[in-house]
Amino acid sequence: MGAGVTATDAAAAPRCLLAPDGTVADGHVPALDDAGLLDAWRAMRLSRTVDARCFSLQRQGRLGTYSSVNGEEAAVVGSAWALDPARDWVVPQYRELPAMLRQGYTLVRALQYFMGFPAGNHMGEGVNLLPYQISLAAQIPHAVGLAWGLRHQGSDGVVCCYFGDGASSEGDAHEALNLAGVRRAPVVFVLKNNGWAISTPVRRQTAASSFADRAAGYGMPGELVDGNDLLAMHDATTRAVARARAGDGPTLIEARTYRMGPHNTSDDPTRYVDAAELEERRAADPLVRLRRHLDARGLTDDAAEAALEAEHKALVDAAVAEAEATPPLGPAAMFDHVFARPPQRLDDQRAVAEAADPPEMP
Amino acid sequence: MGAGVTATDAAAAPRCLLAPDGTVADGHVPALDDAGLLDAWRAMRLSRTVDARCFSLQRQGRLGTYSSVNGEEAAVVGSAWALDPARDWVVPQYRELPAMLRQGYTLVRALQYFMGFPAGNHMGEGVNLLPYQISLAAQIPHAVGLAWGLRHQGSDGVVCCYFGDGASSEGDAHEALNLAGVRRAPVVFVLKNNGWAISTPVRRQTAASSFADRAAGYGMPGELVDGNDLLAMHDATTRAVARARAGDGPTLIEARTYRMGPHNTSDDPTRYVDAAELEERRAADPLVRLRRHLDARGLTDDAAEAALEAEHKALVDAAVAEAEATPPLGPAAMFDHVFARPPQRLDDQRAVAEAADPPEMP
Amino acid sequence: MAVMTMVEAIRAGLGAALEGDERVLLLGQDIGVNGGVFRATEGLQERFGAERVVDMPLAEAVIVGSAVGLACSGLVPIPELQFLGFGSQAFHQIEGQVARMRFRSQGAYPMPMVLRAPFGGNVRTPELHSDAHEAKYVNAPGLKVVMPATAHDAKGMLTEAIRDPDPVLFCEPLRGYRLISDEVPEGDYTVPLGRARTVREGSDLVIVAYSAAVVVATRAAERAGEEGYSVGVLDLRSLVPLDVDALREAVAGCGRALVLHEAPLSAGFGAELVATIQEEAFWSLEAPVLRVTAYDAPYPPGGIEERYVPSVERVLAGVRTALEA
Amino acid sequence: MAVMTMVEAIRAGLGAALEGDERVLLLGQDIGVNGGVFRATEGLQERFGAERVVDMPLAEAVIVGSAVGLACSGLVPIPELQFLGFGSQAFHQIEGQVARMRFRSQGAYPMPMVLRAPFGGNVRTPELHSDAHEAKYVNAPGLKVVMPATAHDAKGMLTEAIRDPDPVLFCEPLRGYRLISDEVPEGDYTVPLGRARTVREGSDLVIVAYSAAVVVATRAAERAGEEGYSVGVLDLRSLVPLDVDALREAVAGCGRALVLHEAPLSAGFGAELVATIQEEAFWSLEAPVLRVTAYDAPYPPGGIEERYVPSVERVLAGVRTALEA
Ligand SMILES: Cc1ncc(C[n+]2csc(CCOP(=O)(O)OP(=O)(O)O)c2C)c(N)n1
Ligand SMILES: Cc1ncc(C[n+]2csc(CCOP(=O)(O)OP(=O)(O)O)c2C)c(N)n1
Ligand SMILES: [Mg+2]
Ligand SMILES: [Mg+2]
Repeated sequence: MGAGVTATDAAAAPRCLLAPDGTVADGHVPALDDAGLLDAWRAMRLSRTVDARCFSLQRQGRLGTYSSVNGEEAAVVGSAWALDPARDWVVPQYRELPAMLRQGYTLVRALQYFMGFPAGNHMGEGVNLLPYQISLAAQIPHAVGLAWGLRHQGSDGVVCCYFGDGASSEGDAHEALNLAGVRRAPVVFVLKNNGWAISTPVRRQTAASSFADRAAGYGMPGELVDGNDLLAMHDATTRAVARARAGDGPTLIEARTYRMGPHNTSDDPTRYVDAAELEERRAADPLVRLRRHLDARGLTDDAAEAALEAEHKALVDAAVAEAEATPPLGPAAMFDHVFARPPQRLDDQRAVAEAADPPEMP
Repeated sequence: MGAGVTATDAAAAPRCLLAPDGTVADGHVPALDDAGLLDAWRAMRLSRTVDARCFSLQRQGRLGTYSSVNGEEAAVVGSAWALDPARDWVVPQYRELPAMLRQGYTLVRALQYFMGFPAGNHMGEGVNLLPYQISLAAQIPHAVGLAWGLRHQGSDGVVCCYFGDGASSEGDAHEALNLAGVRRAPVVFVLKNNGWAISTPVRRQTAASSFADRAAGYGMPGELVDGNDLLAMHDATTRAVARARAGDGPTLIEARTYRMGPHNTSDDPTRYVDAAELEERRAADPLVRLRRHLDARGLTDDAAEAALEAEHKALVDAAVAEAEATPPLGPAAMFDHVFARPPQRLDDQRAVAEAADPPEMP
Repeated sequence: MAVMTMVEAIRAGLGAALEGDERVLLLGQDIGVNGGVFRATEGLQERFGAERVVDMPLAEAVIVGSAVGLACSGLVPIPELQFLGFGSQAFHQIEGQVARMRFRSQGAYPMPMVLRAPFGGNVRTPELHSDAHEAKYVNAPGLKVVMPATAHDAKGMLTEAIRDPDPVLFCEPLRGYRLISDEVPEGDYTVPLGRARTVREGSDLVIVAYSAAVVVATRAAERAGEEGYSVGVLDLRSLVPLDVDALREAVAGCGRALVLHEAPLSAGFGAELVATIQEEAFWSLEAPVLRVTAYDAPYPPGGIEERYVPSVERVLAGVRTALEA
Repeated sequence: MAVMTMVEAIRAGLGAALEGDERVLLLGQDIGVNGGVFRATEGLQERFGAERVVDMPLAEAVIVGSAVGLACSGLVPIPELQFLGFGSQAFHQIEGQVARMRFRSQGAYPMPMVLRAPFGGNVRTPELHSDAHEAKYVNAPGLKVVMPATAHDAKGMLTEAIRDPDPVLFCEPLRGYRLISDEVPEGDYTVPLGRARTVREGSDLVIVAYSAAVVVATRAAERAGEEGYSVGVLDLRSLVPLDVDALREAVAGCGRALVLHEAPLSAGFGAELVATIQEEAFWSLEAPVLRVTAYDAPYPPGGIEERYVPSVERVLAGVRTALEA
């Protein structure tokens, strides 16, 4: 198994099932049926629409800092669609919105989050999902503990933990992967190698030829997968989930993909991204690849995609309107939920703050 | 090279050149000549004597907490003897006294350190050695920065950094190994796997079959070596030092050895170490193995070892006498060297402390 | 009631919690087979098994960070930091994650965890084992900080902390583990967080302290008594919540105060106490509130630590200064 | 003299240091090609090369920890923490290693390093980017903590900090990077550490502040002036060393003081200021020293941060309270 993954395997090309021309590798029977494929396609397409809208909202001063999924849709959707939201959990970094939505998080909450409303960080009642993690890699220990805790309580739930190539350099990533191995925690680690940590290219992030090589050092299987290939991501994650559910422990998947846009709304990648490289990578757009496959199978066409895009624009318009209708925040927003049993001193501070500035009425 | 080290290699036995019966592997010509072998033997033998004395001193209340090298002499001496103390550096954890002494640290300072005198933590003028590190793994980033800095200034010095199987689980170990790979820093990482982190056995420390498997994930060679084999340790370290000096970057060596005694003077291993396992491991005592080899080569015998031991006892007696003659500490010891330019506030505190309690005169 | 040492009381509290609530789980370095390097968890793994008293790899950030995940799964984790000084390795998880998860998730993920950590000087430990870092955690909103001074409070506040739905940093005085012993009820009881304890009344001055420093404060107060001064001692018991009323009343009663702790002076918790006292009892203060603390230097090697950790003599000298002011 | 923004002044200081001392080396996340996420190091890698302005992997502990090794090798490293909030990931290296190495090695390994770190609120950053952690570092003996409030001081104190043989945590106000601008000498000059700056004199009350809060303090003092109060402002410039004399004199002059910072109240550096003031100027105090700070809650999401960071209005209200006391 992956414990046998070596520098040699890693040097080899990432595992690919859906070729750039949209054809499926010989003999591979995709686990996703037509309906599943279209569902995934819609999620990827919606993500693109949300990215575009959030960028323009930020430019208009209607939204805070936003990081788009742009280019990583297959890596996120391919992995998330291998989960059962009813029992499996997602522990995100901050660039995996489609996976969060599939778990049951709503677009309105997402917009509230990026608009700076605390409510946006509540994932929703009964939604198996942890909040966005801004402190890079800090979520990876959480994912391991969560998986351990689920198993401890007799659940067969699996945790899918996302983190970036940059986050992989943090001590937390190492401590968590090592603990997952020791405890055989049911976690699927999806390391999204999108080539960049803000302006830092992967070659300055590590000298390893593949992050999948890290797995052997933790006694777990590691697999290098083409992150722009929906089918390969879904297949690798499905196998990893099955293994975790069966009690055979964690897996590390390196999803090799590419950040097709700026790091976030305040970043200017022209300072550090080679234009030619960007063009070349844009040609490998995961949506284009999937679209070719769907076309070949007669599942969609230009007209259908245009209709879908229109439908998504309307959906996002409605969500934006609802999010922007969130009542303005009063001082209470600073104090609610800090403690279940607040110290007297904090209640006193709250009283002063509210007296000085009575909370607006909805 | 080691970048090809895989779980499969690791599952294989550690590299061994000096068999338990004292015979050298066919075709291997040890880099250490007779003089070098005897020098290493003396250092290993002295370490045993120091361990025994420090334990009894601690029991008599004349020394603080002490961690002995007992059982790890070949791992420490084999690696340290591959260094050139004039240009190479040692960055220790706290269980590598023979390596520190070879760099130029003195037994008197070591005893002062364990007796709680600040002077014991000054490694000596011009000695290429960092102090003991109590914060586990914190020294590994230091070693990488030191190696990077030496190279930056045109030196061809190499840094040998020691850490334990327990320390390897800390985030600092990961961040440092990864940076060393990225910067091709001239470091030889000697991970002493002595089977235990206090009461925690290696199987609870990691699920990896060998720590050498970690190397591939950092793009560096990794090698699993019999840590009770002086020749194999010296050979592996010599190759790693040559590579680092030539600018080819770091190496990770797992020295598989065994902690033959308690973790330290306040530990009671009978609570957690299986007596049979301990007996079996004691049989693999690195001193016994080397002694067999030296006997076969006619370089030593019982009489000579007895004489050596007597010589060492006298040497340690003298050092203990000198260390115990260290003048008692006055308040100045709390303030000296905290800052080069102390804040007024600290000088005021010092004045108060000294007035309340004039420093004793030497 | 039986007389117990502090470490016995803590062990009893942990055992009772494991017994009474199956959601409770202990994790840390050497806490299982070895029973903890100070024996605080001795015998608990035999009683409750290796799945509820879990030996962890040597990595503080993931000991704390995995406890966050365990709490998200519905359990009540009690991670142990082998020494508070090594909480620094997990500082980002403690101040950035444990303390904020409840607020971040708007109540969806409470953190009913108790982080146990021994600390404190004059026990000849190696470097970094004795550091008193409490102020750094008080300045990390979302966390409660408990520092008992007696075996009775240790068990009672530990039990309360485990039942408290908020995360608690529970600091245990190394020196007190065996030196401090007093009467501890056998059965279940709790001591509320945020209620200071009057150790002794005094009409001239009150010494405000917590954890092992309370012992030093009490000895100094007795010695001052022999010199004819009436000196009281207030044991804060917890720094968050802070018993502001008790502080106000204690100072109002005598007009003079001295605050004492093992941590360095600058930005130590003593500063917060002085600030709070002068905010709450300014008009009853007859002299500046004095601070007796460690110096603004790193915790020194064993050969000099007795001079670094505030001694009865230094406190006594402070008392004299405060009373002569 | 040219008027520069604070970020320009810092960039100028870094450039001059790299120019003037070949031992100086910069390391951090995105500081090279990208010129730093706030452009503080813009153009420096082109000028001095990728071996002196070094882009690092995303790992704060080894950014700081390797700087310790670089210093041991004889260099003068200037690591950048992209945000002070992420200093928590390196907290064990900063408080346990950087701050103690000189003392630990008895002078053999000085740490002439400057740790640069932006911080501060009201710039709508994501969570954990705005936190004011200064008090936690002041309580870590061995470290100097510098927090300039003007472009002039930023360049002058940065230059001084780089030449100072002791390790310095140099905190830069995010909000001030572009909003704060003033006259900065082109050439070489230094501003000593530990000398506070009187921003304005006042006979009724003095506001003690540092970093971006000095701007808020000054506006509040002006507004108070319009209400007929004479309010002074003291800019501390550095917390370690602390200018105790300036504090004493400022308070002695007017008998009333208000301390201001962006960090939470409890165990924030304001507590140290109040404690120091009442120790040094107790008899000249006519009213309790007031603290205006953030609340004892985590730094909140952007939608409410303006209410969390002390505003001119809150300071003004505090001034009135202090003056009516
Ligand atoms: C601990 C920490 N350090 C630094 C930052 C600042 N920062 C935000 S995103 C980022 C790059 C992250 O790269 P990666 O993990 O590859 O994720 P990506 O943005 O590429 O999806 C950095 C350095 C942070 N948020 N947390
Ligand atoms: C960061 C940190 N955590 C915990 C400790 C307490 N401690 C001291 S030694 C030790 C075990 C170290 O094991 P290993 O690294 O294998 O070294 P060994 O003692 O076996 O040589 C522990 C947990 C410490 N010193 N530092
Ligand atoms: Mg990335
Ligand atoms: Mg070990």
